[in-house]
Amino acid sequence: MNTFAELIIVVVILLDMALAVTGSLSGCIRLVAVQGVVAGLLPLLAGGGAAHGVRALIFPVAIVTLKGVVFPWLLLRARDRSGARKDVEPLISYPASILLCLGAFIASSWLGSRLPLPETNVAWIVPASLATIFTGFLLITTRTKAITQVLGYLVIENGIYIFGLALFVEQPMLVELAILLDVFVAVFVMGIAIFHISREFDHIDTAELSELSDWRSGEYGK
Amino acid sequence: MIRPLLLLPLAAGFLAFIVRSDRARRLLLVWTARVHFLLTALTVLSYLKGPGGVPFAAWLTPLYPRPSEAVWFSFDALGLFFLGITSLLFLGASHYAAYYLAAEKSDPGEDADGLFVFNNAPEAVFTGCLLLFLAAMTAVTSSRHMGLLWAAVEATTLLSAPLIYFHRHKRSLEATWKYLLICSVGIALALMGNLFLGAAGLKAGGGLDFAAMLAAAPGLDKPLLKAAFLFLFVGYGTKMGLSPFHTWLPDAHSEAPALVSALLSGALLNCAFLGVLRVNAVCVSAGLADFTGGVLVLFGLFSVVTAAMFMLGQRDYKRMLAYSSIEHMGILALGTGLGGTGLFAALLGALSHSLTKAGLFFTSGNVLAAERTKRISEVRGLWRRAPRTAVLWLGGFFLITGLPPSGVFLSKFLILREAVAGGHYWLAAGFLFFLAVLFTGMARVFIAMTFGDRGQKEGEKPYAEPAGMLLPAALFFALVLGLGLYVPAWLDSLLWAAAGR
Amino acid sequence: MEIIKPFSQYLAAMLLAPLLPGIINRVKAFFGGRRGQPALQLYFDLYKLFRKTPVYSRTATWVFRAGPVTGVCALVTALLVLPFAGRPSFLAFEGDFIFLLYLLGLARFATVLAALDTGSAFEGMGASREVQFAVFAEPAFFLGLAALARVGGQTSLSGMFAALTPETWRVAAPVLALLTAAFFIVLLAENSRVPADDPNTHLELTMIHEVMVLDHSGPDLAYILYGAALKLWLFAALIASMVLPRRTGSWAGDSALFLLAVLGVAVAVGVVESVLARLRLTKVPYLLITAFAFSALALIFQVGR
Amino acid sequence: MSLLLLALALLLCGALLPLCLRGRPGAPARAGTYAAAAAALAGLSGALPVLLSGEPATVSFPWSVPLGSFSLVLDPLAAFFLVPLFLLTGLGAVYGAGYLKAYEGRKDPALPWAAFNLLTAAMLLVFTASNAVLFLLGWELMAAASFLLVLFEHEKEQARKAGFIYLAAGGAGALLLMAMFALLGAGAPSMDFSSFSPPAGGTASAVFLLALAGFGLKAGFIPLHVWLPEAHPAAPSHVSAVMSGVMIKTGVYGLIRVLAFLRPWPEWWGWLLLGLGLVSCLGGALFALAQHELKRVLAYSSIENVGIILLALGLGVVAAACGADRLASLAFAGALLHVFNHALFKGLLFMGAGAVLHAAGTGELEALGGLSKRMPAAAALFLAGSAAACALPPLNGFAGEFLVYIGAFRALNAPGPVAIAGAAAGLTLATAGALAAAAFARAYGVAFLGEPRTERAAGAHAPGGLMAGPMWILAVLCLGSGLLAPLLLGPLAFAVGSGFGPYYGFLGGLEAMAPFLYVSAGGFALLGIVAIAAAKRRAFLGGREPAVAGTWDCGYAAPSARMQYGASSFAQPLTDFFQPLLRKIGRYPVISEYFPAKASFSLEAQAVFYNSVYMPAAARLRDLAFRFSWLQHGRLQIYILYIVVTLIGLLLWKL
Repeated sequence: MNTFAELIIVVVILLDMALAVTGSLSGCIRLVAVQGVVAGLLPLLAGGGAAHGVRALIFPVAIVTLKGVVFPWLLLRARDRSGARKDVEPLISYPASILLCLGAFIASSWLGSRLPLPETNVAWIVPASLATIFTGFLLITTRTKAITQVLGYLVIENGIYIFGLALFVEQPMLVELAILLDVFVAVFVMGIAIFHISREFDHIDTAELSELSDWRSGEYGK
Repeated sequence: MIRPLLLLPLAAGFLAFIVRSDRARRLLLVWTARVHFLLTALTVLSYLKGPGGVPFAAWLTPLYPRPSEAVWFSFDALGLFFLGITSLLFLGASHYAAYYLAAEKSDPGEDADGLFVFNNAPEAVFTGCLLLFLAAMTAVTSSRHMGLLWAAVEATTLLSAPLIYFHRHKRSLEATWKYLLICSVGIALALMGNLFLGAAGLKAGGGLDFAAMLAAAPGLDKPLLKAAFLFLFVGYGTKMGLSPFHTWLPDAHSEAPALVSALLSGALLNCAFLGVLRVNAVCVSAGLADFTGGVLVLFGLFSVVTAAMFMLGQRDYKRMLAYSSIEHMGILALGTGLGGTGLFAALLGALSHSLTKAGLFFTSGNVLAAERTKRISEVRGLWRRAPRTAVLWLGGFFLITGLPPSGVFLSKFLILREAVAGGHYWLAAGFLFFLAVLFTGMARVFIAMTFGDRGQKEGEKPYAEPAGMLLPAALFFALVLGLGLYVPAWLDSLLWAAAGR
Repeated sequence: MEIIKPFSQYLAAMLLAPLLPGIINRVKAFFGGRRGQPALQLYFDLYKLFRKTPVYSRTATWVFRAGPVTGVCALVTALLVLPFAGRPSFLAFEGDFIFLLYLLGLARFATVLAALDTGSAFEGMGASREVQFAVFAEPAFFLGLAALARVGGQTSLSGMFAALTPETWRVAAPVLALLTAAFFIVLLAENSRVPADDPNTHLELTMIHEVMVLDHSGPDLAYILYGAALKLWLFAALIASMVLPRRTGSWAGDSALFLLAVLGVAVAVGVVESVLARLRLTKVPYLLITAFAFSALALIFQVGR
Repeated sequence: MSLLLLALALLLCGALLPLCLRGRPGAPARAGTYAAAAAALAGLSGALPVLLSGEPATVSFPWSVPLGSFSLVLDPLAAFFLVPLFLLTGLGAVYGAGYLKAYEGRKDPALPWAAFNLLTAAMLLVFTASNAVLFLLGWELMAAASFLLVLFEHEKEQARKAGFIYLAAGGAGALLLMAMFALLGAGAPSMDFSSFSPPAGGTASAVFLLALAGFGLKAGFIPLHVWLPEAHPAAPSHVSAVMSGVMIKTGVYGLIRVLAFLRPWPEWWGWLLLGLGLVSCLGGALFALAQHELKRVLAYSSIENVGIILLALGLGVVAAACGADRLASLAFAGALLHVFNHALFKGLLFMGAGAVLHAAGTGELEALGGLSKRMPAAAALFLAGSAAACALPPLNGFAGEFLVYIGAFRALNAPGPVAIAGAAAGLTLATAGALAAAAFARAYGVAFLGEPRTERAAGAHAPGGLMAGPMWILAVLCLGSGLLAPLLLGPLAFAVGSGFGPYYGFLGGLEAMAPFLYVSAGGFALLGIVAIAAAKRRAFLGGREPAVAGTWDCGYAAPSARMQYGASSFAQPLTDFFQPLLRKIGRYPVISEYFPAKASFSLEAQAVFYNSVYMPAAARLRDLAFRFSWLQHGRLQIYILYIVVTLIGLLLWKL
């Protein structure tokens, strides 16, 4: 394929790493937005646009708008409303995060080698998408704020999107539209939820969201 | 066309946001449910009678699409079966809801645990989301395309989140948040699975249309298909509540209003199960039965174990019911994994579980209304305070734990027999042991709550049991009981057709 | 003539039984250097008691009155099963000794209930002890009979003793000796003799059998005393049949020998009572367990042979 | 067979009608009673001909349930179990009509009557079903209906505990049976018993063990008995009678059916049965001796009797495995005969205990006393039942045990292992008999004899005709089936033949008949002698009025009812001896003054197995579960980590 697309892949991976070490909440939001935009541009740059006609134009544009403009705006608003501290408050240190991210990339490479895709157009695209998915998980599991969890979800979404591109699976329009709508509504609903959380709890630290539990702590071993 | 089934709840849902009068909105809800159920019944009837068997049905539902016609929505036996469950359940839930909403309006209630006065979400949003939720579930059962199925399943998550947050307080918010995030992440993985599925079929063709994939199954790329199955299994398994992805389930079920819990447990989990069944069918056709069977059996059994472990010493009766749902989802996975009669048994189990569990959740709502607490230790002597609720509560316990006559019993017995016949003795032994633990754990709770005599609390009003909140559960229980005594021939053939034989 | 024989055997047992306590008392008197009461004392006592008017407690019910009757009748019935001088009894059938065993149980049950019916602490105490020792005595007795059944390969009491010959003694002397010892211990315990119990004591706290019948009087007491004599006869006859397998061949000769042996057993009981002290109450079970061990050993020897 | 179906229909009506008629006072009870009684008559007239002729009857309807068919088989074995079922339920219904009157106004009568009829119908199904699904349906309905009856007085903590233990045991048993049927029917085309093919080797043993545990949980032998002494006392007395007399026999019935199916039997099965029987027999009698509540005494006695049945079965299996078939058939016949006899006398006893509860309001032995004067007829009937339970001739308890004894003694003269089995069986029976006699002497003596210990006992009254009538009938049956035992041998032979195989059913011959005839003769002789002695006694008295005085208490001037020997003190010498097994909790007075004013002593029997085996195991499991509960700790991040880790694990493992 073309080197331009491969360049984008590299950028996506670098963005993963950056996400792993960024401490500022707004920085994270922007990085995710950038990643979404870059990934959205991939099909345009990866060529073959003419073959798909108007559809190939509409979707990337919709995606770029959504991920580059709507989501960051929503999330930044939610962050401002919540009045929380402005950093991500990781549960593990940044070096550990980046090590995990690297590990995820290595594991993804191995998995990619086990799964020979029939028509891979871009090298590294499968590992990159898997690594992005794992980075998303990293954000969800090692950061305390509700917003970072939404960010993690978006990163996972990005990874999946890239993977879908890699396959050029012929998704009918209705299906793609539905998927896009779902993602949009998901983030929207999550945004509303964050708004409620910040109102009820005065902050959006999910450590507070652990009242519902069945752990019989201290009731055993006697 | 299938459109009425889909469009009716959709339109009604949007309408519900606009309608101002509570009364009118409740009527809308009930009548939509009734018409939906009628349409479903017609569809089932016309399926059973064959083409042209039922007048006027042809324009309602294209059951037999012409080949090569790109149809997004149509029904096969499996989809129809789950549609039937969903519609029936919604019929019960809507009638329950009419009374429930009226009761909540007049007496918003107070959560005895948190001393937090409910600030219920506006009824309009609730009713609207409820109807849209039905539309999404109808879409799940009727999708022929895996991608569409995915989108519909994700839609059910998003539409049910506001329902869980009906009682606007901290704990229901927490439950909603967990539900939303865990299920979304899970479903995202399922999307990945869909992509793998597409990749597996790139050479063989067929896309993601279910029937086409089934036909092309032997030619699918095996490693990719395996990966697809794993992703889809984890994804839909999360939504279905298999352990260890079940973590959202007890929280959501315990914090949602009773009728929402009933729908979640009885209808929503089935929708996710349908997703698993679809991909499993493709894998089995592709000759991966052992592979998928192993995974399903493993997680099925682990779900039963988890449920059993949490049943011991459970403190909250709605959470207890939620864990029982996890158990049953485990049993369904187990049956599916065993294949053959096991799959038939799993479907029978899905039907019985949905009805029973919905009935139990309805009843739990009455218990909550009567006792104002969800803590098991604070509920005593229901028999005295709310005798009819108590009878339902105890009856539901007998049914759900599989005491015959009950469809649950038949399903468990068939699955056990299938396991033994397949030589999985240790599996059968473990299954039985944990079923015994579950039974004992639940027996303790139900006996403690139902029997005894706690006397009257200070300033407590007697609880008048509204018939509208009892009848749906009674009806469902009667059906499950009847199912244990008599499985009609048409249902039998529908089940076998759905099980792929 | 053959029909009369069982009748006369049965009558002899019924008539001669009250002689045994007299013999025992004479022996004890001899050891004590006294003249002692007449050997026929019990006959006199019975005659006297039958003519007396009983006194009943206000607490007691019909159970109290039925007790002695049932007790003595159970023993009279049990005698139907008992072989005499190695000859078959009226009722000789497979498993007849089980019938005998349970008739003894019936007698005990009736006595115990009659005792409890008085509502007296002392009689309750006696009843409690009685059932306690029965729990240890019955298995010992049963196991002994089982071993005996195995010795002769027979399953009826009459058959067992009929199969017992001097030859058997030569072959299975250790087994039979053990059994004799076991039966003798059971005899002592079941008939409230020293060292298990002391029929002469009148300190209520230490008694077993005597304390149960404190409240009985008149004909009831007579029935009880007669029943006790029958029970003693029953056990003595069993032991006598065992140590003295018939040898003369003539019915009269055998019967005479047998009667002598029964009297001999009574003398032995008297000797034991004279030379031994009464055991502590809590030790009595150990005595019976010893008997049980003897029986068990005998059975094991016999099965192992 | 049609009569049996009629009985089933009547019973189902009897289950539904009371619920429908709850509005009208008195109607539910009447409907329930009449239905049960009519069904009993229909059922008896359906079952008896089969038992007398030996001709089985079958009926089969299609039933639209997966693997199910509505197939009933009424062979002599089933009929043999149906006779006590209908006897006890019919009489129990009449008794119950009187017994439940006391609860009028306090309890809704509809539910107990509906449950009672449902219970009977379920047992009818269990005894006749020849399809696994149908059998399990009957089995579980039986559990559910009796569960409701156990919780009749659910206000009492004790009853709720009993209900829980009962339900848990029932649930576990049913699961084991499901596994057993699954194993039996794994290769079969349907779940009809006739379509099963006998398994061999390890599978057969697995089936046997599953059946033993599953049915054993219902039969209630030690160590699976924990529910029994809790549940039987909690139910209303006529239900206790049915539960103890018939319901636990469904376990025996199932075990026999499975055994018959699994021939030839390995020897070790017999030893296992024998061992369990031995433990239950001795343990049951011993625990009965230590109980303080009348119905608990009876419940433990049921455990003892189930032990006797098991002992006989074990002896039979050992004998059959060693080739001594005639001996085996004797033992099997003994087991079955005891099933019948136990039903009669235990029914009578529970009804008697019910009369006590009814009259005095309590079954606590230490609170009773002197009832014999206040309810003479009921006391006499209870005494008859007690004597039968102690297997005293000429009552019926002796007959069944006698057959087992004969078997044991024939076994003694057989070579090798059979002799040991025979000795063990006989010895156990003898010891348990002595223990049972002690237990019943104590129960009867303390409750009915002497002086009343409390006001409540002093105010007791005789039961009404509805309650006394069934007891009379049962007592007459006890005496009759004891004296006329030889007449039972014919049907018994049919039952043994149909249950264990025709091979074992030759009992009707003179061989077993002869001793039985002698026992009958002995019984009659005993009665005759008693009559003579009683007449003699009257003659001795010669019309003189006996003097009446206070009980002689060795000179003490102020006796009181509290000075009587009580339940604790009566049992103490024996229970002390077996303390390591019984683990009683004693409350001894601490005497601190020179003239202690008050002192009390009591011994409390523990539920040893429940407390030392089941509770620790349950506690351990619970502890494990609480550790496991960490899984649901509430932290969202970790929840999602579960998904990731599982996914990665699956990918690495499966790809």
